[in-house]
Amino acid sequence: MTTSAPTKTHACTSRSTAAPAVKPSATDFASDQEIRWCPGCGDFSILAQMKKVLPEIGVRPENMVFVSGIGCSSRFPYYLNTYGVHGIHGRAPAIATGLKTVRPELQVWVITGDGDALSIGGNHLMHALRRNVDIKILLFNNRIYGLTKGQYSPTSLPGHITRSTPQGSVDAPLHPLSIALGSEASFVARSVDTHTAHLGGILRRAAAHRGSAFVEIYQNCNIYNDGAFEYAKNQSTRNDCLVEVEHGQPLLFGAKRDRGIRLDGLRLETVAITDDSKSEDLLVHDERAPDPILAMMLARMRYPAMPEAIGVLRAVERPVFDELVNEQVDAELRHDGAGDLEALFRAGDTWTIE
Amino acid sequence: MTTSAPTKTHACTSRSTAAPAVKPSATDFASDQEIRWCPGCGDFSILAQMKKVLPEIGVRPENMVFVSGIGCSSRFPYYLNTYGVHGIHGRAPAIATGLKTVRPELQVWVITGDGDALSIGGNHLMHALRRNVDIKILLFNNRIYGLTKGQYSPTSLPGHITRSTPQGSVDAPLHPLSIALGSEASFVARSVDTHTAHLGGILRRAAAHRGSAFVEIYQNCNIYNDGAFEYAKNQSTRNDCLVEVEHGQPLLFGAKRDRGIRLDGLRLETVAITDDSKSEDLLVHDERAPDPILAMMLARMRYPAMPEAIGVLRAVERPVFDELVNEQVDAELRHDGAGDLEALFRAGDTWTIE
Amino acid sequence: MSHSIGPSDPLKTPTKPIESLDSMVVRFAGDSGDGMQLAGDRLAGTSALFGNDISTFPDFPAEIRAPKGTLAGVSGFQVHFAARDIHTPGDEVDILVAMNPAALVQNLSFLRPHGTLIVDEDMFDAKNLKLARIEKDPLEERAMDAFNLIRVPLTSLTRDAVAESGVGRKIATRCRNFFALGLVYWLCGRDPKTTLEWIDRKFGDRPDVAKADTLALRAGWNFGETTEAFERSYRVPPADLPPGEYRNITGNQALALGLITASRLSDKSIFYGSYPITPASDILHELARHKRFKVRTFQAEDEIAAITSAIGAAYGGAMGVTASSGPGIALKTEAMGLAIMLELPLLILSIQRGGPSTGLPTKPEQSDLLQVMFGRSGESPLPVLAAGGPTDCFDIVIEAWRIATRLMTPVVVLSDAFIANGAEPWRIPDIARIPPIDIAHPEAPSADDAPFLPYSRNEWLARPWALPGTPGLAHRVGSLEKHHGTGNVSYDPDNHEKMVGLRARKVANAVHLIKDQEVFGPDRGRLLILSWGGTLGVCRQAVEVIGKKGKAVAHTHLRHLHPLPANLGDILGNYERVLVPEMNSGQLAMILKARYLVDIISLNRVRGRPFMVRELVDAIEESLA
Amino acid sequence: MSHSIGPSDPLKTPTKPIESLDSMVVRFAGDSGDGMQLAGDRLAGTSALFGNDISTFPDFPAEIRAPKGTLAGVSGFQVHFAARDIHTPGDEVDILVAMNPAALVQNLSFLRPHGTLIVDEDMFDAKNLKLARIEKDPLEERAMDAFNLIRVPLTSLTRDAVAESGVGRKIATRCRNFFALGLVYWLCGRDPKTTLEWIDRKFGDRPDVAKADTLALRAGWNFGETTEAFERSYRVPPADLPPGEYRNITGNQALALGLITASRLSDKSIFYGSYPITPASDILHELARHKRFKVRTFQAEDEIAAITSAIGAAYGGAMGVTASSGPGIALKTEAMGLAIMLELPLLILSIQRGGPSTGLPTKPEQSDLLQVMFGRSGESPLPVLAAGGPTDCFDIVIEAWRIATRLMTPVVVLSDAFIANGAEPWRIPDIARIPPIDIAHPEAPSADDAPFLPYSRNEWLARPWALPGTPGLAHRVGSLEKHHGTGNVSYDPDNHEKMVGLRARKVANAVHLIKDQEVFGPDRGRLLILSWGGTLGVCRQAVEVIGKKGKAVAHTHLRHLHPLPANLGDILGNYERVLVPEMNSGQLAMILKARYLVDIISLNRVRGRPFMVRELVDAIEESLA
Ligand SMILES: Cc1ncc(C[n+]2csc(CCOP(=O)(O)OP(=O)(O)O)c2C)c(N)n1
Ligand SMILES: Cc1ncc(C[n+]2csc(CCOP(=O)(O)OP(=O)(O)O)c2C)c(N)n1
Ligand code: SF4
Ligand code: SF4
Ligand SMILES: [Mg+2]
Ligand SMILES: [Mg+2]
Repeated sequence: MTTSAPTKTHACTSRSTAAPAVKPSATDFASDQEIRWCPGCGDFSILAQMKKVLPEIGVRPENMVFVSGIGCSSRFPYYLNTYGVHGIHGRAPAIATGLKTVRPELQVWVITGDGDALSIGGNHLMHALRRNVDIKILLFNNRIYGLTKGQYSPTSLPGHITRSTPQGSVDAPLHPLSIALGSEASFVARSVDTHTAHLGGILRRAAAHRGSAFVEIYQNCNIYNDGAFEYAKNQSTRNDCLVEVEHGQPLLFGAKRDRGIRLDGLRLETVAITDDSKSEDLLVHDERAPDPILAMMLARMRYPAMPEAIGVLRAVERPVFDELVNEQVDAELRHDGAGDLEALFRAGDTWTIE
Repeated sequence: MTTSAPTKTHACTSRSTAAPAVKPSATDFASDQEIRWCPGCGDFSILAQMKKVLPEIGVRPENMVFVSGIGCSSRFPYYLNTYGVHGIHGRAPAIATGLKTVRPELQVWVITGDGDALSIGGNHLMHALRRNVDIKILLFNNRIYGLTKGQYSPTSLPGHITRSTPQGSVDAPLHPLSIALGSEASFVARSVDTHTAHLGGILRRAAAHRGSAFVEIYQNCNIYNDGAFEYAKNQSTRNDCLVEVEHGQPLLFGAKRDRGIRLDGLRLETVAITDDSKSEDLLVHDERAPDPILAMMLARMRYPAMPEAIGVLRAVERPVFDELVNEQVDAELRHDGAGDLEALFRAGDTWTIE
Repeated sequence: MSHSIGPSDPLKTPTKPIESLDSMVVRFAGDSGDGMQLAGDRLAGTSALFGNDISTFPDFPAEIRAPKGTLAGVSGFQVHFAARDIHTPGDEVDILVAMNPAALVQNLSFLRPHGTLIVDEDMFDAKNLKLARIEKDPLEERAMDAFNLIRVPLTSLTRDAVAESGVGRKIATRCRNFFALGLVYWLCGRDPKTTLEWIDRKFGDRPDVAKADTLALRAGWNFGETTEAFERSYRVPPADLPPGEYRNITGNQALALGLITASRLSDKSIFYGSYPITPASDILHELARHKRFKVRTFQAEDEIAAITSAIGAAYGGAMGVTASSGPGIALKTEAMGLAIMLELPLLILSIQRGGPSTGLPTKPEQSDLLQVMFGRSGESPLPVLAAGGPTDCFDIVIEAWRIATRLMTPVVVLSDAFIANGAEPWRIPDIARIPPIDIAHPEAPSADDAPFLPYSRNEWLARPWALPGTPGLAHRVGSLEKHHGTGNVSYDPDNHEKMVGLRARKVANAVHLIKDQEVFGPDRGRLLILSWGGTLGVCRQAVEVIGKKGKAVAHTHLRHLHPLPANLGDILGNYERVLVPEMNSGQLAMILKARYLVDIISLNRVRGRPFMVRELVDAIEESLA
Repeated sequence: MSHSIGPSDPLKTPTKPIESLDSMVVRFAGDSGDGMQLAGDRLAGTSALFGNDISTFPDFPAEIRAPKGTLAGVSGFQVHFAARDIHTPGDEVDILVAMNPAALVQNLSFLRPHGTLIVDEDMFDAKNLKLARIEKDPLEERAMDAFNLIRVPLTSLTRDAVAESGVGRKIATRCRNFFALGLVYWLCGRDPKTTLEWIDRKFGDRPDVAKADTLALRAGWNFGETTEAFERSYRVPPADLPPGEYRNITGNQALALGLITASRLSDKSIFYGSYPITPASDILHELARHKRFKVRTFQAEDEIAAITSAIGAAYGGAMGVTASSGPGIALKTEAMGLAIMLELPLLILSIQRGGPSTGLPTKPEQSDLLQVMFGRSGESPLPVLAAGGPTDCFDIVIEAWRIATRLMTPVVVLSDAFIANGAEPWRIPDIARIPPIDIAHPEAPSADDAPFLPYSRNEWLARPWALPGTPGLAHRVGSLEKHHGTGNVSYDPDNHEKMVGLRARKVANAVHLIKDQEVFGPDRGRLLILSWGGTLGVCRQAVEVIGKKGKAVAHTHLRHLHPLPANLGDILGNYERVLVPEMNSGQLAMILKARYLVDIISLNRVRGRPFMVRELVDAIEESLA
């Protein structure tokens, strides 16, 4: 293998991720594999957006790795002509952590589902986020186990009747973004499978973030949980049911952007904007707030009581795990030079027999 | 086995937990086992408080089960003369969930450590809390792995030098209460091993809560992490470094209770109370706030920037998993009567061969 | 609904010649969305009702619904029905229905020479040929001469037939499976009556759909009668099954019913902790429907929580059960060690699929035997049982619970994807004749009783199952080695050795709870076929085929893999050769060789598919040669 | 620091008679807080420096520090040093130092008749007797007559001796171990010089403590010289070890150094993913200190993340390593299946301890062999190697990495608590003489190259290790069964069977990478002792003892448990009987019986303790009878 870039202390020789001479196109990112999702599945639109966005990120296909667990969503890596690992159920964040730690110059994405990430894999997600490993985690939330044919998931709503809950689920759901924020995630965002432009923007932002980026994507499973996010997808309702948050902007929503969100003590409430002056009361989004409180409040707005927030809820800078690990290695090397095996063998007392 | 109480649909015959004829005493709760913690370990004070509080709870020793994982803290059940399961590492919440579901009339406690609950067992903790299983979880946080002789834990502070991090830890820590709140916990509290009266009060509150009660207890490991909570334990500093929150009361602290905490937008700040009138500005604690936002803000106050909150940060009512499960069973029984095996066998088409 | 085998009430009486056959194998193959599982299931049910013995084999892809028309999306369902006792879904297909080119490509190899091939010729267009990755229309190939090819414009005929129902084009097209089923009914002389009733029941709330399906089914039947393509139809007379009331049952259904029955017999309510995984999920789905039997199902956050919650429930006195398949069982092994240490009764159902790793999630394999035998840390034996087929699932799980509670031990029950999804007629048992499972819990002691010893032992070496809530018996159990008797933590070397021995001998005691191994055929001689698990049927059938050829070969089927039946060693000694067919690389063979130091001829297939009778017959003949 | 064996520089020259011995075994026993591990370690180091062969055995409780003075809190350290090649820490103790009654109770059974027993008589008061659960003072018992009992008021003598250092009473008391060590040094004629130097180095920042320890050590030595209780002292002359530079090394240290060496030899940096667990944690601690060797250690959130992160690192091209002990290995088995499916090189170190479940966390056992051999779903073979002792850990881990990279497969290396913590002299290797480990990664293809096939195979059946970042080689690997060649998902039955076979044959190819099995002693005859893992030393020693008795018995030690060496079957055939001693219930014996159909005499001990030479000698004599 020939090397073109300096390798510092990385695990193996590798190329730089600097912008390539010839910019790759969307087709460079398409693999030759037959796509095996059900026709109409929301996963298709996410894949399409991804293929559109990737060429714009400035990282060559061979410097990207998509890591996934098990589930319909986790088949994603097969359909991209990058490097990829289709792992085992729930463990993608851990696989990605090891990979990114030894190959910090690669861009590593994690594709996961609500079951994969929050049921069996909840712990790895939590720890990847708190460590702030530089990986981009996309959680396709369809509120159901798709691949195993329709059992309820940790995000299924109470009372959901599924194959494993014929009388309705009794488990209170988890909120993916609350978990992410409770786990100290430095980047937290939400989008919707079919809101292509919005989703594209969020994917770009996630790619650009230094550290763990966590994105929840509402995804329709038209076979086992069709319409779960109808309110957020339907042209006629989505503007009333969603609010697009943007840093530094007041929170406005509604088809005519005639409603807003205001802070009342520690509660959020919606208000109608009758004339323009009123919008001054509105809450202005601050994705860089050092504490995750505002993000938490936004994340927890739930349809139908409130519009649900999409966009980047939180984006703060904090130390990145893989960088710190490699810095410790580099620092020792700089300070003491490369390790000397002969000296290592002789640490402590030695004696010679002649 | 003789039965004295009606058993409804529970898994096996059992006694009621109603207050017993003769009130048990602290010694009724002490087991005959030699205690094997290091002399001076904070676990001793927690055990002592527990033995003091248990007789006051009104549940007979035989109707209590203490379930634990693995760790120094997890030896706790051996030292109480109740029923107990010393399980495997990280799985106590899951063991307890099964037990409580089939025996809802028992009082079930979970004893765990920062490694047991937040490292290997993080996922089970998260799911027990979101389900709101009626179990009382006490997390002994000593910010270290005690039993395995001193590696850093998920709550160890950045830069902590331990046997596994000779150059200092690079992992950002988890905040146990943030995780609990992110997991929708209905009861969240904090106390300190040696604040005996306070701890006793919290244990009583936890016992009385319907649903999952999560309590973080600052615990000194005098062998591997001595003094980690010195600020919170030391008589001369604790009043400045801790604030005791109480429902409906303004947040006051300091040896002379001359400082308070105020809300500034979505941030908390400390203020000096120069004359009494000023205390009106102070934040008044509301443990019953439906959203976990206030609790989250309080939980995240960190020494030395802020005093740390002890007390009950959140206590809300929401449906309890084990009750719901049993209600579904009871409802079917009420509605359709007990299942008939003969009919079950013959569901669908049958035919007879003569 | 109960039926008696009586005079049939056919659509019309067929006018063409009728040929009587001993057995038939029909395979429906089409796209995942084509309703092939439903068609197969109906044919099986109707044949069973008619009195045939049946065996079925659903063969579906791991994807929910791969792109329509592609090879990955093909779903098949094979039905074998016979006028005699049968044990397998059949090696070779007599009638293959292929709904599109991909289905043809994937399934043609199963069709016997001169077998009947029914295709929907509407689907053999350029687009679908491309999706199936074939260049030329296979129907035009010379190779087709080997078969009795019947081209039916199934799609268009169906659409026409159902027009009057008023359903839209999409639904109309979806009725194709009923047209195909009707045609097969005609061909096999099956009475469509119960299927028509079933349609009415099923689609009661959508009368237009019910109507369309009915029309399609009738049209298919009529097509058979009318078209000149068919010269004759066939009949398979009822089989001579033991008298009794029957129903069809799959392995997973039988496990669920067996669990509920064991729960009744022992007066213990079920706590079923489980995490969905193919092919075990259907047990969860089935049990979740039976809350009236006090069944509590818990869909845990993962397999570890599934088993540990069941252990918690067992400690509380419930019937703790967990189930999974290979990768999920792997996650449970640490907790299985805990259950062994706590000495609590627990059932662990392992529904095997193709491995390693995620492997072939929907395909059967027997490659997790060694995992359940040895896949734990430390010396940690536990009883292992394996079901021989769908109906055996019912009996074996009851037996497993009997052993678990008698010995206070976790017990593993093995099944596989083939058994789990395959169906066969089940003679409904008389539950009054199944002995109850007696369980005693120690009672509250009186003042002068000796102190309670949670790790004392009875004559079976089982420890007492004392339940929380019992005054005076409070005790702690845990995962560290425990002192015999008191159960306190003990690091004493002698005690450890003693406990390792006790746990092993206790499990070995299960040998006294199981029946002696029986042999079918000569009790000594040239060759013994030894099978376990889902290969039971095919081995028995092969031995019968060989028998008909005048060679006597013995067959024995192992349901107890640990401990092995006491007389097994003697049996093995009675034959010159022992042939062990396994859907793995020789896992049971290894255990037998180590235990009895006898040589074993292994016949191993790891193809994610059941054996063919033919493969076995060949192997037997080779062994005899 | 390097020393040469030269003229010693004793404290003073002893004046009492000196007896020369071939070997001595000393055991220090006291409370966990008494510094027994340190004392033992110093004695071992000094003896090694002097030129003896040594072997050590630390024996400590699972609790960090159980209550002072209790039986649960006793910690021991045994040192065997000899004038010849030795392989075990010794069956019987010549000198036992018991710092309190509990230590006496727990350890007296190890002392040989007429052995020297040194006790701190200050500690034999009512309080400490009660803590040790004894009623009468054992020192007054008749049974003591069997030993050479030396009562020393150790606590008070130490306090007096260190008074001038100015340390407080608590620290003064803590110097007792140095007093005891000094006394033992006198008794064994050990030169205290290097220990005095060590004290100065170690406590450089606390001169008062250094002073106190020095005073205590000297006082102990002087006490031996002065007191009339000792009539003589002993000498064990240097052993005749092969020439070279030596150091002491424990098994876990040797694993860490071996990993670093393998990393250098292969030019791959280490990613060590692990979760703390006794007795594996020390590998993590050791590796974490060597960042200069580009070692990245990752303390994961659990064992599953530990192994899967290492798999991710391996995919990225690093040397992925994970380690654990029984319960943690159980948690890794699902991911081991993934590594097998991905065909990536990976090392899994299993440091065995007493099981099942949490079991006996600090005690050695060999009971996880079957778990690592068979504890996975599906047909999932991988190479399994086992270290024979502390120094072998260095070599074996290098060999394991050689196999892993040559065959693109995960490899398991077994050790145990005894090997992990035990120390022996290690002849420092000349690294220039260790052959490099060549690894080739496919390069970016040129335009006219054939398409890249991630599951194509070389002559070893290994697939190419293509690294992310290489243009033109982008490919996806995954846990579903894959098509040979392309690596695409494949459910094809023939392909699956082919892949199962390929994976098995590839692992079997490791047989060509390992040496033929060698036999020590006669190459045919009556009896062969076959050992594996940590029982190497004790078996060799027993065979030597038997040899001295004039009976020739052969010994062979297995380092490769899967695949087994090609000539092993022939070797087994050369002996009438084969005796396999194991610290389990016969796990290797089972494998050998199944593979070779030979009968095996199993000698099984599951006591959480290494075998005694005596037990083996007895077993051998019985087998010969
Ligand atoms: C260890 C293990 N347990 C269970 C499974 C079965 N399984 C595969 S995917 C899945 C859940 C999928 O749900 P989700 O993550 O929401 O993905 P989706 O299919 O909905 O995209 C389950 C339970 C498995 N493959 N491995
Ligand atoms: C599966 C498994 N992995 C690892 C261990 C080793 N282990 C035992 S306790 C422990 C961590 C203890 O830390 P914590 O939970 O904080 O408890 P503490 O001892 O500090 O009270 C570990 C890693 C184990 N027993 N089982
Ligand atoms: S089952 Fe649902 S999530 Fe899975 S591919 Fe089909 S539509 Fe998509
Ligand atoms: S190691 Fe620490 S936590 Fe454990 S018993 Fe000792 S002092 Fe307590
Ligand atoms: Mg999902
Ligand atoms: Mg801790």
